[in-house]
Amino acid sequence: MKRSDDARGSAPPLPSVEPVGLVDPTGRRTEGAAYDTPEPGALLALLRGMVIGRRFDRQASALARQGRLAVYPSSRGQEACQVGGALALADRDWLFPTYRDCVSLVARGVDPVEVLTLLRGDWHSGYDPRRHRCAPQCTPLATSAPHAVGLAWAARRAGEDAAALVMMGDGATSEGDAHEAFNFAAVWKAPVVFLVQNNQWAISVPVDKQSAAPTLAHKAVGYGMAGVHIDGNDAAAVYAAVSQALEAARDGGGPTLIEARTYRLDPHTNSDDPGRYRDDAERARWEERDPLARLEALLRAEGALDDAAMDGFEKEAEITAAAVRERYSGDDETAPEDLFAHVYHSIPAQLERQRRDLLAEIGEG
Amino acid sequence: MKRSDDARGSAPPLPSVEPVGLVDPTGRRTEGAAYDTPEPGALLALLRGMVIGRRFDRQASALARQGRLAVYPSSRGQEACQVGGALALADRDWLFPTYRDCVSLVARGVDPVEVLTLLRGDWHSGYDPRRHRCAPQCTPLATSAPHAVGLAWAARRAGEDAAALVMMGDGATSEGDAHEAFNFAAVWKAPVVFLVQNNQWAISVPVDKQSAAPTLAHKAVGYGMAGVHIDGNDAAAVYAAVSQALEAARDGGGPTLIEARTYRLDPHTNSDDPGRYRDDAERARWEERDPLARLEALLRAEGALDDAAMDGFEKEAEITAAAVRERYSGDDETAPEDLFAHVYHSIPAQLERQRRDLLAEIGEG
Amino acid sequence: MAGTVTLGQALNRALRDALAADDSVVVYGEDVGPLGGVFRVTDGLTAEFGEERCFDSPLAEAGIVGTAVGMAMYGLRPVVEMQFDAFSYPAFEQVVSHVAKMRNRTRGRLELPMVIRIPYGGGIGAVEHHADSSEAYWAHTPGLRVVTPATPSDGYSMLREAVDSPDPVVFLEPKRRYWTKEEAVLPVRTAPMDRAVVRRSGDDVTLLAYGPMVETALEAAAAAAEEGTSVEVVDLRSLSPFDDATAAASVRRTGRAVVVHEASGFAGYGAEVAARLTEQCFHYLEAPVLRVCGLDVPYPPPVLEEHHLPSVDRILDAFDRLQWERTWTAAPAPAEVGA
Amino acid sequence: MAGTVTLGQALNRALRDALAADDSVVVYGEDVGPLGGVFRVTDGLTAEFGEERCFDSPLAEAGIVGTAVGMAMYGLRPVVEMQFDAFSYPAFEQVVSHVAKMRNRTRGRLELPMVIRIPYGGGIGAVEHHADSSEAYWAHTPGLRVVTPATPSDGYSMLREAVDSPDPVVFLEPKRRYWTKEEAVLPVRTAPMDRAVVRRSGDDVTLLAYGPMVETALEAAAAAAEEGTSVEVVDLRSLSPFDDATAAASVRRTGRAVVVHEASGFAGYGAEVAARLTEQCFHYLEAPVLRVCGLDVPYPPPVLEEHHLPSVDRILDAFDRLQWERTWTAAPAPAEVGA
Ligand SMILES: Cc1ncc(C[n+]2csc(CCOP(=O)(O)OP(=O)(O)O)c2C)c(N)n1
Ligand SMILES: Cc1ncc(C[n+]2csc(CCOP(=O)(O)OP(=O)(O)O)c2C)c(N)n1
Ligand SMILES: [Mg+2]
Ligand SMILES: [Mg+2]
Repeated sequence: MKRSDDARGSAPPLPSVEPVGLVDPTGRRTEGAAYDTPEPGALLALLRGMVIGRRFDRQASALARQGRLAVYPSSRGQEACQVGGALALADRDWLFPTYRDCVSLVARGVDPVEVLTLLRGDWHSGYDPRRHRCAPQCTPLATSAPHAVGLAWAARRAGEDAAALVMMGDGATSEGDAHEAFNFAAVWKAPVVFLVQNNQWAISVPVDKQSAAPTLAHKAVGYGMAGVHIDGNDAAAVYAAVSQALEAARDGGGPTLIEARTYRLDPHTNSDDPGRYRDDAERARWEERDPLARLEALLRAEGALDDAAMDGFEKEAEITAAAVRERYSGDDETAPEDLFAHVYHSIPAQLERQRRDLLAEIGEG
Repeated sequence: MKRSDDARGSAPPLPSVEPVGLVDPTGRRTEGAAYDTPEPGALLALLRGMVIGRRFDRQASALARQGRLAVYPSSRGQEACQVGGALALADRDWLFPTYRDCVSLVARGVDPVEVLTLLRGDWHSGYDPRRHRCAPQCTPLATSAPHAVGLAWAARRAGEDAAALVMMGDGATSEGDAHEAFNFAAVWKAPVVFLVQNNQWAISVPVDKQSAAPTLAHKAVGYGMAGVHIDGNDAAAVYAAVSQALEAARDGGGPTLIEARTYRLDPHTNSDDPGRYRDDAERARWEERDPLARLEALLRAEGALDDAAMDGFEKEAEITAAAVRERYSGDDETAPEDLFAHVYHSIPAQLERQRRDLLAEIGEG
Repeated sequence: MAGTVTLGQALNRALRDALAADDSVVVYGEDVGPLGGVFRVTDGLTAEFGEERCFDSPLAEAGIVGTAVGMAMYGLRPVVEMQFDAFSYPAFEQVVSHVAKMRNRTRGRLELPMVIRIPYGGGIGAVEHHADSSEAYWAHTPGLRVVTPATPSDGYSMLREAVDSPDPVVFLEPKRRYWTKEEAVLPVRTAPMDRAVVRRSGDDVTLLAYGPMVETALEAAAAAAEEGTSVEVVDLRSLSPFDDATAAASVRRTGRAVVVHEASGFAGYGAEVAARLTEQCFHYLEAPVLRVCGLDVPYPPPVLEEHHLPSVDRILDAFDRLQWERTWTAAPAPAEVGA
Repeated sequence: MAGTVTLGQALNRALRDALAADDSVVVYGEDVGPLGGVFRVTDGLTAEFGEERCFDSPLAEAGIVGTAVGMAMYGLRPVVEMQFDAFSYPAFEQVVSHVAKMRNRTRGRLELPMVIRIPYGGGIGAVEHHADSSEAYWAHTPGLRVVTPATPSDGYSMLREAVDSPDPVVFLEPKRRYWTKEEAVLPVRTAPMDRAVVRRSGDDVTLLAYGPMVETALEAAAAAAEEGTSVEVVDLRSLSPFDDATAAASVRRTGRAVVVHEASGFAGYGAEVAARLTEQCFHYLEAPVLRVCGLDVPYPPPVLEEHHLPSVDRILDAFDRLQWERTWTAAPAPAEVGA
């Protein structure tokens, strides 16, 4: 019995069924909050990131409507998670975003045009993952979660003080890969934080068809890791919770599963039709819990934000949007021979023949 | 927010970190037990099943040593789970066993020779799954768990008052399929009981390398299903816990995850070498927690078992073993053309050609 | 239902009629309920038949296929959808180790009358993982029937037949053809789903295609006709088992063959077609069976997919490489080697 | 290490030397630690290099491959083991959607220098799921290198090369040959792992084999020699990419070819071999390229596996069907069509 139950950890406290927040929907600090409210500087950075993020998202949605993106999955309404998660990261940390997390990448500092390469259909990913320590956006649900665990494990092994933040949706938690990643992370005490943006819907499927558990954060219990349930429309709470979890992870405390309760205000993507599966009234109620308005209200009430600062953010946002628009009128730079260049480290003979044939066919051979 | 957290269940109580039992290792009833102790008749049936099961297991191990089975994974030490689980089932219920659960099948009433068809290498499964309501033994870990969920769902839909019992090992709980099955079962409130025989080892890997959770039963919390942790060497406890869970499942209460703490006394299979990875002292300690001796002691102490009855069980066990030995001297009945007969409902032309070629080759065409 | 019907509508109608005809049919998967599927193939089914017959499950493909195995063991006829080709991969183990093998494993005592619907292939400008052609993986796996319709009528008829089949069927839906129209009267029964059919008769070359490429093949045949080459187009329909009789008869007559598919050529399904037709028709062949396939690269991003996908031009080029100058007079028909 | 060495020992030595040579190499999977793997290929590695370099992970194949992707993204060289062929299927999505595509997805910015070791094939009397040959699934997937050694020396050399490769390698180990012995001096470097090699020279037929079937092919060649047929045995070694030059040169010379593998023939790897050699050598071929493969059935139970597996006799039968009576004098070499 040397390796019996005793050897394993005792249960961490159960997550709260009600989401924990720092700022209430009207913009007031909540009482007895579980985390310290971030410094005003950090709060301003969050607001700035959300203002820019929302403008970027609106621009991308417009491009999609114009047919200039292959597809765009908006994160409008989820800015607190997108920005709160990204800004909590240190430069040395890694971000593992999904298709929905463009705003997160923008907040992380990735060139917005490079962020959109995937969705424009120019290439599968546009930015340099090493430069920004951002994995390519992941489409097969939950499959990048084990990548993050492996990478974080490797970073710790190398003596790096780095952690990884994995984004995933509520629906993705149902996949086997989520389970395996949670378990590997907990057993290996890998420095990983899983941020589940529970936006209530997996395309047309509501979260109560995904899980019968009180919250998705309760899953943490079964892996022996910490689980917390936070208000995902409260950027201060997301930032604080993710920061604390990252710190714990870097200190060897193992992974944390954070469920952030939020809402996808827009359709799943521009080609979705939410009228088929959800009430507009539901969406309208969530519009009232807007993460930007909430943080703006707090900062104004506490004198940390004035019109000039807010104007400044909005101007930056317009510049970002304009840059995206402009640089999108240029030609795309993908060349047919790129098809062959990256499949292997060096092009095998068989591919080289196909490359020559293609170039000949299009008159470039 | 119509489908918010509120719509989902509240957390059931956490499983006990110490396994719950009815009979202690010395054969005395435990105080304040969580279940009623089964009737003496049921306890005798459990003991009888375990005596026969152990003898069958010993016989099969001997056949494997003699090279008359391709392989045999012994369940010696796990008889309380094997028999307690099987006997808790009503005839109308279904059993989903793994490769390790031969004794369970024997206890369920499947012809012991047909049970061994798989391990003898005659065919992939030897018994009629419909007749016994036993799925074929499953080798790819955790993969039969979703089958059980689907079948149980279908039975309920048909208005049948039937449930399914899925056996799996501690190691198997790490697989994605276990997660998906747990989740589907909980969301669908399917009448399924998952019995995890935590025998402390997945081949050479101890359970503390599988999970960092306090118990495997804690996983239940994350699915919103009931989870219980029982002493898996206490047949009365296994029988009671599985019975109660099956009943709850049939009554629409949804699935239960039962972790039964037990120990694999023998090697993983006859070709395993446990000396490479575990202490003999550990095994010796578990030998002292023998499930048969414990129940025998209780029944004798309470006057429900005498030498004659015990002799009767042992005689039955010898008869079972002898029957296996004898019927094993006969030829196996698998014919080469069986290769083609069952792949499809009717043999496609291409396979028919291969069948004819093979029969010609072996001189039967 | 008569008049113009799209493939998507025909499939939808087939599911509706199957649900109406047999209470043991259930349809489920991701977003197949109120949304009606991302391609609307299950549109209206929940409304018409209720949540017990057509519903959304948790988002997990192995779980979806795995629970369907259990339902089929019990006697239901589940029809499950994998939302896109690449999202069937999480279910690979369930399909290969159970769906394909359960019948054989139990000596026929447990049949699995289930259908796994997979929209597959590219050409719709979709991003990564939404345009894979996975047929070679399934076709190589004994125990599965793998079929793919190319027309609305076939979509209807083959899906009904797949649902009724006692064997599990991987039903591959050419997603770029969901909007393909045909004048049709539904319900309809076309050729049995395990048969290939000749879509266009011709004498000079046999062009073998399936699913999304049948339309392209017919266009290529029309273009070739203008240049004086008479092309016979065979729509394989059933990828496993393969209908040797129809395909080989055509090739024996024409003496030349090209097979076309979207999937990467290397170790792709076309290799089987080429290899077995060569085995069966060797002395009739004036040239090797050529393959026009996707490149041996991961499916490209939208801006490059035109370069990956077989086009009419590439098929015509293949015709040109069929060594016309070398036509010999047909030798006396020799004994052909068995398959 | 000189003298008699088995394939299993050679692989073990390769891992040991790789771990010693490069600190970024890590070995993990199920039971690869203290147990040394169920086939003992990782025997002693934990003892020698510690738990940080060779260790047991939780039991979940997608998790194993998925975490290895992350490690490789970081710059490590993980070598993971799938315990048996059929137990690699849970990792299918990770392999196909990530391992094979990460490099291409990121325009080469993230290479994945990782090795997935898979003991494969039958012939050891194992029960269901322990004898699959999954090479066709991997070979059809662009972005992977798929190799399989047939001898202890190749086992050593190719595994070292696989670990050093900047590309992900699916390393298929012919489990029935783990105990195959050879006189060898390790370390050794044999031909590059992407090359086929001629194992026996001959003039009449080219017999193409790989992995477990190379030994069988050599036996068949020896038996054929006694009957006066001179067989050239080509060990393909690299299933993807395919070494056209070596294989086609042999077939052009002999004019006849047979390909052999354990996996089911239908849409199997041999179809690619047959199809591409026919494309490249059509006018040199006196007979179609024949395939001797496993039956198109799920892998049989132990008592029947002998009927499934290609045998010397079946290979000799295939030689007999190569239409010897029809030998024509070689036509003047025509231009061959491209691959
Ligand atoms: C393995 C896999 N299965 C199916 C899909 C198709 N799909 C794309 S997004 C989506 C819903 C995901 O929901 P959720 O995880 O909640 O994330 P959200 O889109 O709400 O951000 C589905 C089913 C996929 N991308 N990957
Ligand atoms: C998907 C899969 N991966 C790997 C294996 C190989 N394998 C067979 S048994 C076993 C250990 C299983 O341990 P556990 O679930 O605890 O069951 P036990 O054998 O202890 O009863 C492994 C790894 C398998 N059968 N299936
Ligand atoms: Mg969501
Ligand atoms: Mg175990």
